[in-house]
Amino acid sequence: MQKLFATIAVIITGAILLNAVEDFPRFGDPHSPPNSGVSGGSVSSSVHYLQNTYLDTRVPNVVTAVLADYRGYDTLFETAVILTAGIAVFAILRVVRRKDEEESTGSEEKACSGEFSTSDSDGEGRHRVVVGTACRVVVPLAQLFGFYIIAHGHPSPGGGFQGGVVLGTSFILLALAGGLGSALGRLREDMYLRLACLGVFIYAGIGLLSLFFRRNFLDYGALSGLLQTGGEEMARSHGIFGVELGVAMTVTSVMFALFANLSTRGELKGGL
Amino acid sequence: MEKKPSSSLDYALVFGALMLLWVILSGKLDAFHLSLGLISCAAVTWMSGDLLIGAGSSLGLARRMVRLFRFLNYLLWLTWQIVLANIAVFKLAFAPRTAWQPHIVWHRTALTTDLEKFLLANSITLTPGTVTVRIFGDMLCIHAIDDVSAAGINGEMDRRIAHIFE
Amino acid sequence: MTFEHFSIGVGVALLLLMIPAMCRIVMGPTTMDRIVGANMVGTKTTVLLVIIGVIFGKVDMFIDFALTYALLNFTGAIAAARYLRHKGRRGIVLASTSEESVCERA
Amino acid sequence: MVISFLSALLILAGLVFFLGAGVGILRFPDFFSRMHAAGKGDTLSTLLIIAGFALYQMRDLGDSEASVSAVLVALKMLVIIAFLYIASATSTSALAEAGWEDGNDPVIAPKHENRLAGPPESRTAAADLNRNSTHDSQP
Repeated sequence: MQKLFATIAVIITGAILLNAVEDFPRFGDPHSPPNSGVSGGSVSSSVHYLQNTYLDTRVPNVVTAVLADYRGYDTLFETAVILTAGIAVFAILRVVRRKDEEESTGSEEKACSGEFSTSDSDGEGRHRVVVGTACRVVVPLAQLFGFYIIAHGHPSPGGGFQGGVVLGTSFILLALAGGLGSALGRLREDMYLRLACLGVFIYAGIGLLSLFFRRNFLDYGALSGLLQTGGEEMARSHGIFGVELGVAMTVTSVMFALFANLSTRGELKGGL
Repeated sequence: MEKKPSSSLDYALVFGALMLLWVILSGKLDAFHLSLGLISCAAVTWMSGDLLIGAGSSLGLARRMVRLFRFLNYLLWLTWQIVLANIAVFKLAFAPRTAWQPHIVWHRTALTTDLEKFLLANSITLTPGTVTVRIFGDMLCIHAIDDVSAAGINGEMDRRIAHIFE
Repeated sequence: MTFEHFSIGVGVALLLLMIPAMCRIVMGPTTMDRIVGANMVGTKTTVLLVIIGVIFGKVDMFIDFALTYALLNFTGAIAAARYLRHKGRRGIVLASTSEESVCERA
Repeated sequence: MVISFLSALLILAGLVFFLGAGVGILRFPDFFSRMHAAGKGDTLSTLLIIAGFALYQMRDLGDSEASVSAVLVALKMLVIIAFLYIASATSTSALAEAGWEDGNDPVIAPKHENRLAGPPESRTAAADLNRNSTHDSQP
């Protein structure tokens, strides 16, 4: 019966969505809003961005420039939303015990030593030899890949959000394979909470820096006086890179915080 | 598994391997991206280099090269086995139902370290008609899909893997 | 026929060949069967992303997508395996009795 | 031209193996047998198809202009292949183990039922397996 209702709901939703497809502009229509200029300019907005992004910011990837520079406010608050989600999960789920209770429940220090163990945390004698050994190889490679994505946000489709997700995934994989303790030993709870806040702080701080040079908030061009490298456009490029770093920090920490809190019901012990 | 201190050679090798991977991934050889790569590789080595090193071994460079060469040799053999496995599964998929003789086989291995057992378990999973279901200590519980493939679990793979690490 | 046309054909063939795995996702009968089917579709999506890159002439870009997707697919499979082994009806009972005795004696 | 032909051959071989995996995953009787189709067919067909495209990237290696980036792209594809080599086998193993502990019963061919006992050490686990699987063994 439940399945029947679910099927009906899915069909109705799909029909509504398909109905909305008719209202879209035709593919490649020159009169559609993105192609004809929303603000009444003579050049359409997308053509404007495609032509001017590299001149303005020295960033070959238009999406990165639009995300972090033209729409900098939007991305700043998206990052803040992610931080808020992390804080909300922490506040609702995390179980904090007093010191004396902690001692009676047992081996907190051993659990967070960062030691990678292939035997199961609940001590039932089961071994995760295969998954554990595979993840010993995969996790460092995944972390390097995450750093690569963050660092190559300019020339290729990457950036803070994507790289942060891959980095966070690598820590989740570590927790799945070697026990939550082995991941918490590398990214301790106080560390990831600080990193999450530091990420937003870096983003907002770079924006504030440009205020000191009598420019608008998040106008990275103002940083050219500080960076001393090749004019205002390069300063924008480096500003975008700094912002991406901040986003990556927040996303990584919040991803891992969500997993750690949700999988252990806030105890940060045992887990999957 | 007893824990030996990892030598600085271990970390240097890990760093070198990561840097090689970075160059392959990045494909950009200018100073800016290479310095970013150096920073990233250092960060990964610091964060999780101990995972790649494992229990820490005090082997010299020459021994490691021999191991690497034997490992690649083993991979070639394994790839050929995988091709055979797929042909076997392909035939079985279209075979009549009576050809399927699924059953469970227990295999005792002499291999001791995690890495060796990992290699053995994954090789068994990838070769004809057998999947490693569980590992208890040195016993492997293997699901085999027919008699021919079950007969293939006869210790030859163990010998080849032991040869890599001897 | 150019190689691009051939790539499009391969992509379509892959999509068609995914249908059995999709059927397995829908038919079940157990949760694990569905997960195996989903894992199979995920692996093939990795290939599909590479093919899209070849068709668009931007392989270097789409390889990054493919690698990311493969990583997420792997993590998903491991997470599902971890989750279900704790939920499973056989996991806890066996672990405390017979499996331990196997480990001790073996 | 030869390289294009070779890579097309590799890709087609991959598609054929994938077809086998698809048929297997539909036809095989129980979860563990389906793992055979999913695990192996998936791995090799993916490897073959990606290797075919990697080979195709090397087609005009003669031009010094494009060759460095072409080799790098091909190497990146090799990275994907290496990753899938590890990941596919591992996830197959992990899913098989989880499937066992989730309570999937393997279908045992009738003539093998007495072999379930296995080595004497494993008698308890095998006996448990036997008890669970006799009622739905293959007709």
